[in-house]
Amino acid sequence: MAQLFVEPDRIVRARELARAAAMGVQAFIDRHTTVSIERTVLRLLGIAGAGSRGAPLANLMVDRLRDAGVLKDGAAYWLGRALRAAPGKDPLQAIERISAHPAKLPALGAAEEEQLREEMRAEARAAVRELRARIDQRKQLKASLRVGSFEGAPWKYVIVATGNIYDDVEQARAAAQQGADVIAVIRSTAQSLLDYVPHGATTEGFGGTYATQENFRIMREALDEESRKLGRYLHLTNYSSGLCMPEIAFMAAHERLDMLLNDAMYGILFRDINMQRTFCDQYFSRRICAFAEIIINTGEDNYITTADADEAAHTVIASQLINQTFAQNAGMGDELIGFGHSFEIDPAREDTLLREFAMAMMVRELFPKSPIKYMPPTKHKEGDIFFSHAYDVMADLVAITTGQGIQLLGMMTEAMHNPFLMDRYVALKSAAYVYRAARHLGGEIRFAPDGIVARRQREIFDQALALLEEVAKDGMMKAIGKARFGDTARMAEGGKGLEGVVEKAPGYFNPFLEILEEGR
Amino acid sequence: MAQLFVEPDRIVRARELARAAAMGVQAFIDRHTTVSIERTVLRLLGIAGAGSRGAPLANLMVDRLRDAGVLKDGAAYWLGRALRAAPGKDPLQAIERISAHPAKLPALGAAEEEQLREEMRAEARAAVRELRARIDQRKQLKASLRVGSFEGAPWKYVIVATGNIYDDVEQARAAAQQGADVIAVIRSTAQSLLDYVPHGATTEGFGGTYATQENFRIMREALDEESRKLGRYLHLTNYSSGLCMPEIAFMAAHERLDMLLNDAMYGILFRDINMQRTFCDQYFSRRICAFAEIIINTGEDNYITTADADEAAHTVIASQLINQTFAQNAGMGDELIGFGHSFEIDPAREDTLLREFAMAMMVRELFPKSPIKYMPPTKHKEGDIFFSHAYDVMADLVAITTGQGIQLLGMMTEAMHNPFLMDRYVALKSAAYVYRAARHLGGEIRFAPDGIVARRQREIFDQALALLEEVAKDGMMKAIGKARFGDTARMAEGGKGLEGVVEKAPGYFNPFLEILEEGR
Amino acid sequence: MSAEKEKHLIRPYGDRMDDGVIQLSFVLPVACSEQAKEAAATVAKKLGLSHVLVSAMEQAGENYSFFVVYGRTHMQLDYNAIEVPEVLHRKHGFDELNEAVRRDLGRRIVVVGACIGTDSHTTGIDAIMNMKGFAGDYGLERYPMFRAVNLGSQVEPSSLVARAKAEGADAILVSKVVTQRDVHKEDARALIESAKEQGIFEKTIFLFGGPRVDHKTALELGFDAGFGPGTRPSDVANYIYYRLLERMGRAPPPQKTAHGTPDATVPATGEKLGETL
Amino acid sequence: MSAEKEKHLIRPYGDRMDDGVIQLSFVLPVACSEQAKEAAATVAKKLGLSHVLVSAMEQAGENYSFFVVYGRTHMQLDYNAIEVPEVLHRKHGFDELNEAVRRDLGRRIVVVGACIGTDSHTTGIDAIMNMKGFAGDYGLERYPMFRAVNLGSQVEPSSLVARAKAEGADAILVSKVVTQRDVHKEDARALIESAKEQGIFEKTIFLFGGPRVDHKTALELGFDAGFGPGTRPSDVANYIYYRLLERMGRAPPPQKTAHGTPDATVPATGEKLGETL
Ligand code: B12
Ligand code: B12
Ligand SMILES: Cc1ncc(COP(=O)(O)O)c(C=O)c1O
Ligand SMILES: Cc1ncc(COP(=O)(O)O)c(C=O)c1O
Repeated sequence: MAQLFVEPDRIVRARELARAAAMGVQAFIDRHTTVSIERTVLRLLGIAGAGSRGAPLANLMVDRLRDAGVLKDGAAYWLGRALRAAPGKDPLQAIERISAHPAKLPALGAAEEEQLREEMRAEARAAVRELRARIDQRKQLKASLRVGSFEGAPWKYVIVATGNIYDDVEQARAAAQQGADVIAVIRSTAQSLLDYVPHGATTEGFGGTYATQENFRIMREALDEESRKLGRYLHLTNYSSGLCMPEIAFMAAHERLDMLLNDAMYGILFRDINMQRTFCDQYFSRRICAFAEIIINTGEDNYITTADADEAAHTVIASQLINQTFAQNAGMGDELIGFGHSFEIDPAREDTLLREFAMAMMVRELFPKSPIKYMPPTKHKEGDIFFSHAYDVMADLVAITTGQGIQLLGMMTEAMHNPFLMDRYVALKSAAYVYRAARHLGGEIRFAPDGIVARRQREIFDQALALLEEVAKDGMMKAIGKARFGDTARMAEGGKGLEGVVEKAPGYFNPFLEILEEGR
Repeated sequence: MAQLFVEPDRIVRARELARAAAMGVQAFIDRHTTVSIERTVLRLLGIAGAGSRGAPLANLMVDRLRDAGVLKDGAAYWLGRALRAAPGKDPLQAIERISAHPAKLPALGAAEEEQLREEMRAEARAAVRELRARIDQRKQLKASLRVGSFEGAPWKYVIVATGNIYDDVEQARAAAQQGADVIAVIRSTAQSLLDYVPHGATTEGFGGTYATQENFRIMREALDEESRKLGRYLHLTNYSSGLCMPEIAFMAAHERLDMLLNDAMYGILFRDINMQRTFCDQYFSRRICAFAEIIINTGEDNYITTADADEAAHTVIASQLINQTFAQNAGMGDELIGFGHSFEIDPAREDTLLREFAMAMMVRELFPKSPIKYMPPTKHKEGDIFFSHAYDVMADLVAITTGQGIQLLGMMTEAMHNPFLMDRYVALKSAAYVYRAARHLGGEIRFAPDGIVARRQREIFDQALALLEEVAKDGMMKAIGKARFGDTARMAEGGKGLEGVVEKAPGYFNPFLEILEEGR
Repeated sequence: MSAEKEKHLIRPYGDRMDDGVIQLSFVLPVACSEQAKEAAATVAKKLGLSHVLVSAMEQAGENYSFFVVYGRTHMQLDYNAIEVPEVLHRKHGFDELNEAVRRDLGRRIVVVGACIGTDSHTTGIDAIMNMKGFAGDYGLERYPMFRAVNLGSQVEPSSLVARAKAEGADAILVSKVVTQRDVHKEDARALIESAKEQGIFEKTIFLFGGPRVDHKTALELGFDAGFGPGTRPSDVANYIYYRLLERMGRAPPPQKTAHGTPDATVPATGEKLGETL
Repeated sequence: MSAEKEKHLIRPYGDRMDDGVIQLSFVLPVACSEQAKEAAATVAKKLGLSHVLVSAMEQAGENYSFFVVYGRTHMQLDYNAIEVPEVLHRKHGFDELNEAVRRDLGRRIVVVGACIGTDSHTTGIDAIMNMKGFAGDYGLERYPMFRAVNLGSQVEPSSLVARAKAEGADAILVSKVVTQRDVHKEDARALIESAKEQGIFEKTIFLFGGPRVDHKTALELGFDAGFGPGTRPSDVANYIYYRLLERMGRAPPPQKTAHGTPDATVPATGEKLGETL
């Protein structure tokens, strides 16, 4: 089993600091909403579909409300008002009508106000009940099938990314038949920067396939079928990340996805999305994940594909502790938090396997209840596919030996292209072999209490602690401004999407959030 | 470091039994000589070259003497007589002359007898001095260069086998430049069944290149050059095995080879060579190896490429203990005995990595002073080169972690063809990575004292002990007759080459053996 | 007959259907350089590939470079036009087969086998003939209705034939594992030759097996059938049984069965059965 | 000129010189079967390979088979006929280069760079431009005689050009890592276009870099030079220095130096220097 060589009191201290850092932001989050959050509320309330030029209706409505400066009251409130003002009318037109000159709109009496809210709450509850039913369907199917290759084996996670959802389905089915447990449909490059979620099925993407509700549906349907055929449950995952975290979380919940990549800081650091926006969005999206029992995968692996994996190891630990607090603040249990990290140390160095063991065991043991998400070597991958494969095999070994929960399998062609069918085949076959060959190795071996591995763990943790001290002192926003994470500095007012952040008015109304926050 | 979980007293017992078994044969060995031994003596005494139809002169002479029924006195004796009888004459003709009707030959007086023997002894000593000088050259070159990739790393052993010595040289140089430490020139299929050593350079072999003195010379010359260029010593190895064990050992010593595959039973079991013949030949060949400080590699790996590796693991241990006694009887120190075993358990099974660790650590620790020769997976190799490569990588990991001395690197194309240049490249690059990545792993981990690995070691050793009890009771020859080793039964009077075994006459004369046995 | 079949065009598949992606690796006898890399790309192009990407150029020795290359072929294959001699018989289980032999032949089938020439790879022929068998499938020795004589390895073709003649064998089982410069074909031909010389060619069934053996090659070499990697003794037992029936003019019409299922493929027996397809 | 060179014929090398051995792997959209295996062999034969050995056929999904194939090509390549645009300059060390710039240009060189389009892979451009550099080789920021402005990732081609114009840049450094469906070429062309529109094309040096970029492609796209994997900042610094000299009509004759040595290759600058070969 994985071993932890860090003194418990230091771990307690680190958790306090992480909590302190995140708490500073939570107050801000509670005072604000975003266009994406409001669009999500409208989607829950049945505003689906897209306008003539493909723009989602939810976007058209929320933009109107924001431009009219009334979004601060909550989109649900104005949808209610609009429908009252023009019963039976098309919602978009209704919203357009009132947001043309909201001032002119006669105020409602307290009773009416209250009644309107009650009606909307009733609608929201009904919608949530339906959502719950779909989520239960997913859980029932999973409960009725085998999960993973064997007890204690990491779930084999592979990527499909042809850019065409129908090719994705072909490749996903093949992967499933070869032993994959999780299918991730990689998004089209920089979808994260779109402030809307595209509509309909995708047949042309760059470096991936757009995350759309229709694509989710098509893939989930195919995986349900394969799951039943194989008697093994196939998980589906995508990205609740970028400018539309809450909406994608909602769509994912609705289309019965099992996992989502969702990180409190990734968008800020790697997509230059404004931090106020991301902090608000991550909260709402995680409230949805908590409700839908969707496992999130955090993105700390990205730090060490950018910075040097050996030097930046501690930023992974610090960030995971922060991500954990943010997730817990959003009502998520540890069993739903898939902490991300990866096997990325430059293979040209010595004792890299020991250093990876140190890190993998520490992450595993710091979050004993969580399904750790282990990523493969990528940054130092080169075109020699045979070497690349050997390198991946070492990651498989560490994954099974240290009991990682979810392993994204390395691809021998990582340095060249998105995985081909045969690349996945090769990875899945070898991973199955390594899992089998080393099945009980973790239970057999103990690392020396003062050896290279133990010392390395303490070294990393000490650095993480020092970083957290600083972050807790400076506060998250300032720390990010100092490039403390992912080697990238971002400013509180900088980045994309700030215009989508709105301070809540006193009477702000969000019936969906009310339900999600019940018993907060 | 490698761990041994077997109780010491059982190990002591096993060694006693192995000694007892081998000792039974030693008496027989001392009473007999063979055509190959006698040819070796003649070669030492300068009988090189081949006759018109390519038959080596040594063969022509020894055959005559055997046909004349006088080989029992020793070839050296008759060479002496012949040269006396016909001074200045061509040795072959001289031998032919006297062996035509040896009876007719006037007996020598005691003084003359003694003088003749003294002369031959003097010649032998002179020849041995020259041999020693060549061996010292080899040792000096090695002492002046780096050996292996780093302290504690197994020597990377690769095979060349093009069938053409000049292509072999090309491939050996390339392998050396890629990091190989040991070059094995694989012999042509079934050279082991030839009762002579072919003469000259080979350009056409099947599945390998003939082991000839000229081929040895050509390859050693190339490797000397590469060694100097790379600053790293390149070892050369071949096969002292089959019907010509002593001769090849002598040629190898003379041509400055560093290692030889040499096993007390391999020829008997896997080439159906008569056991009396092999037992005598292995003794003399090992006397030469002891003198020349040539590391032998025993062939226990072959048991588990024939029988099931999991079921027959104990035969490997038992055989190694027997091989050790035979080698010690021939004056070899443990540091010269490279015990062979291999990573051969069917990868379709579970916990194979643990079981391989158990075996590799046990062999390592049973013979702490010896350079263990670790062979790669072969039998269960199939045509999927990517899987095959992953499988080899696991063997690399076990090799570095358990401190094996010499590792024959697995080839991803093992199931198809003799290694190509690119196959070796792939193997060498990955092995270098695994050695580097896991360099100090062995020092870090301890296996649970009552875990799967520990229990597996005890299980294997118990079976080995039981087998040795039986062999010691039955005696080697009978045990082999019962197919106790390599799943193959062989009879004392069966197999090839029995006609080449001759009981020594009282006055048997072998000046070379006298030197080799000095201080026995 | 393939004329009648409608076409089924296929291409290699990498990322998207019919993209024609193929991976290559090879060594060129030149040192690494931009020129060497271009040479590697040229090799791929000369093979007719487009979108050529030299993903790796590695120094594999002073004067050798190792390359990994990806490219796309534009060739199309009509899958329906591809024919392999393959006939499917329903495969009997162990007891069932022994029973069938007793019933239909009324005597034990005699088979003699060996690994011939200088080849000493016995595991293959042992897997087929010895008690233990292969992958949990009993060997011929274990079948009450077979008499199996395994001569082991390094047997001269002529001596194998002689022994088979002496034993009055119904079938001769030949194994060859070493294939360097087609030595396996040489030895196989030699065996057929001496069978003719010793006059048992007509009345004996010849089986050829080994990791590089396939049915087609075996037929070309004058054998009745060829058996490659993964062959099970029961495949062989069934084959010999059916072949003997057939020689008695009592072959049942072969029935199609799924490949790889317990009712596994039993290789064809060339012409005669070929027609019954 | 290659006409003058005498031929140097080469072939892939596996076991014996000129045996032409090549390894292939690919997937066919059919289930495993003898027929599928034959189809795989046919693919190899259609590529012109002989001695085709299908060493693996693996079920890679219900309707897909993965194949590993070995074969031999009979093609021969005249190595001397293969030409790559590549010019070698002696490469200056860090201090030496700064000194040379001060001496020969008398001012700091200004470079502006970014990873353009939707591509957010910054590590490549950072490796070249930022202090830290790459593989122990300092980045351009570190050079006293360079002013390096790195705009980071996801920068629109036009904004990169605009900024470069504002900074009066000597050189524009463009990075593209994502290459799906040639998006890198699209973006590269867009950049050159807007440089022309904004009227700085003539007086600016354009460098294109990325893991799938090579000098040839860069030239085709209208850049001055292309830099692929493993590029070091010092290669870039030296290149820009020489290129500027050259524009001042003061380019020194390039000297041949070994590939991969510290005096590493500095890619060619297309036509002009091409002639000096
Ligand atoms: C085990 C082995 C050995 C063992 C043999 C032990 C023994 N008692 O058989 C030892 C160590 C002795 C050995 C030695 C050599 N080997 Co070897 N060996 C192998 C190895 C690793 C496995 C072969 C094996 O046992 N397979 C398992 C059996 C069950 O499979 P199979 O033979 O394919 O048999 C199945 C089918 O083919 C079929 N079948 C086979 N025969 C028949 C016959 C009939 C009638 C039927 C119906 C079916 C049938 O049914 C069987 C069950 O399904 C292979 C590599 C590999 N992984 O294939 C190399 C390999 C075969 N060996 C090879 C070589 C070159 C040699 C040597 C010549 C090397 C040397 N110079 O030292 C020597 C000399 C051997 C000789 N004189 O012939 C090469 C052959 C290259 C080639 N294609 O020509 C191989 C491929 C390794 C390599 N890549 O170099 N070898
Ligand atoms: C790290 C990485 C990431 C990180 C990037 C972190 C960061 N801050 O840059 C993260 C995780 C964010 C990421 C995300 C994605 N990635 Co990415 N990523 C990689 C990875 C693993 C390594 C790239 C790298 O850092 N190399 C190290 C640098 C130093 O090397 P380099 O870029 O080649 O640069 C050198 C030379 O090329 C040259 N150079 C480069 N630029 C320039 C410019 C100039 C002017 C000069 C002179 C020289 C020069 O000098 C540099 C030093 O020598 C590669 C796989 C691989 N191993 O190559 C995939 C890879 C590039 N990513 C890929 C993809 C598809 C993506 C995503 C689109 C996937 C998705 N949908 O999630 C996303 C989205 C990114 C986006 N919007 O563009 C694919 C691209 C496929 C293709 N060929 O189109 C790759 C190949 C992985 C794969 N097999 O799928 N990725
Ligand atoms: C948390 C997170 N979100 C998103 C992505 C994917 O990038 P993009 O935002 O471009 O879809 C990743 C990639 O690793 C990630 O870790
Ligand atoms: C001891 C020994 N001798 C010889 C050989 C090679 O076989 P052959 O005798 O055919 O050369 C081996 C092969 O593994 C061996 O282990």
